[in-house]
Amino acid sequence: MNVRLKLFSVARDIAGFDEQVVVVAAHADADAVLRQLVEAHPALEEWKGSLRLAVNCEYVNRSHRLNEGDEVAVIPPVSGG
Amino acid sequence: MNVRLKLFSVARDIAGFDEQVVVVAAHADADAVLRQLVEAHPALEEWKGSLRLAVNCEYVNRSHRLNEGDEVAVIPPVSGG
Amino acid sequence: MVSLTLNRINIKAVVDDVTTPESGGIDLFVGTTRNHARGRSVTLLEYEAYRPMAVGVMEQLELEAHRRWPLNRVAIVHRLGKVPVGEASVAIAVSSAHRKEAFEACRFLIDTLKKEVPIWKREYFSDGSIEWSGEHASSRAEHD
Amino acid sequence: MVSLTLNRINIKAVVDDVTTPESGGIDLFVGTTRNHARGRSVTLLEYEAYRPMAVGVMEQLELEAHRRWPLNRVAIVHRLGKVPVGEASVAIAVSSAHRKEAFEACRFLIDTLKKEVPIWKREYFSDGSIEWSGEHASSRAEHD
Repeated sequence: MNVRLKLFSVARDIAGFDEQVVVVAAHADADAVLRQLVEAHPALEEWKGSLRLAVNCEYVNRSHRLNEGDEVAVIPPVSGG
Repeated sequence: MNVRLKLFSVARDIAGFDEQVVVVAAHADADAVLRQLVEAHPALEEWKGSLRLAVNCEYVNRSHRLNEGDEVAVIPPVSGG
Repeated sequence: MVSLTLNRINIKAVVDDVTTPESGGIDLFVGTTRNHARGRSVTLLEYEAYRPMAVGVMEQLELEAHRRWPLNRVAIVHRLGKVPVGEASVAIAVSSAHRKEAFEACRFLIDTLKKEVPIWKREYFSDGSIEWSGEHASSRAEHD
Repeated sequence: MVSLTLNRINIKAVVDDVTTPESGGIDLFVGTTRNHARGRSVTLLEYEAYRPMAVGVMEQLELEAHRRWPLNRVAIVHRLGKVPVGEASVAIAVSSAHRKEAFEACRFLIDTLKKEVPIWKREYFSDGSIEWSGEHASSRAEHD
């Protein structure tokens, strides 16, 4: 199935894109998207532990089950304020 | 000697004046001024415990020794803010 | 900067006054006239001050805050006279490199101002009565 | 009320937004661009956001503050884009009948915003380098 991957801040700079449709297995979890991203961009490996994931604008655990068309965002450590 | 007595808020309303020159003994303490005031205006008796005294714009203890020309202020519980 | 004013407090000016390039955080407290007190309806508050002493004590508070915390600037403005419901009677702004100190100092300043600065408020109630705040001993414990 | 803006934050409008007749105290926190970070000279900060989620999380924070404290109103405004030294990147205002709750809720909101809201800042240093805040792990512990 297809999900929309969104990257921000340092993750976007390292990967070199801000948005991309990615294909994952049916019933894949959010972590599957992250693993696929880090595999394609090994420089993200050192960040992996501090990246959070959001699905459809809500923070989720990595084991969160995805649905077709979900928006999956990779959230590096935030620094607003 | 002469000192200038200033009253504020509820103390002024009860005594009926806001400023007055009063005569006290040489070396009198601030409490002497207050005792004299309460004697002349017994309705202040119930307030006596909550009144603070200031001399020349600084809070003082009741035992503070006065000097000729001091400004002695009677400070009811404050309620600014 | 400390001041007493008979006019409306200009909130932006108070914040601007403490804004510096070295500051990362500003905390501002604004006290406003509330339409109720101790279960009764209030229409306005009227403040009076022992002016020279009030300014002096506010200046001492400003120095004390600088002694206790690494602050950049402090501004304390108190309005006197009649202050209608919803308008500001006091504004205190504190700037610091880090927000923790700004919050702590601002809280200290308003708490201490309410206890130490010789300013008094009269409460005008909607039933027409007018009372000094805390005039009735029974209500003193409830004072905010 | 929560919002993101590319323009200067209007501090007076933020305070006015939370002013109500029922309020006795308003606490406002303003985060401003500081001219230094970790011993280095900063010329400006640039903020970006995951906008729809940032607004959503800010709205959740507003609700959470109302659940925890008896507040009247909450306003959270975050600026995006370039914010020069001395200008405000964020303003949070909280009104309540009593000041204690306004202070506590405002502190909670800025502390939690900094941890949860998907907004990122890039630091522009005077030596010409540009870095994401916290980009170097060694500096993360020092982050304000």
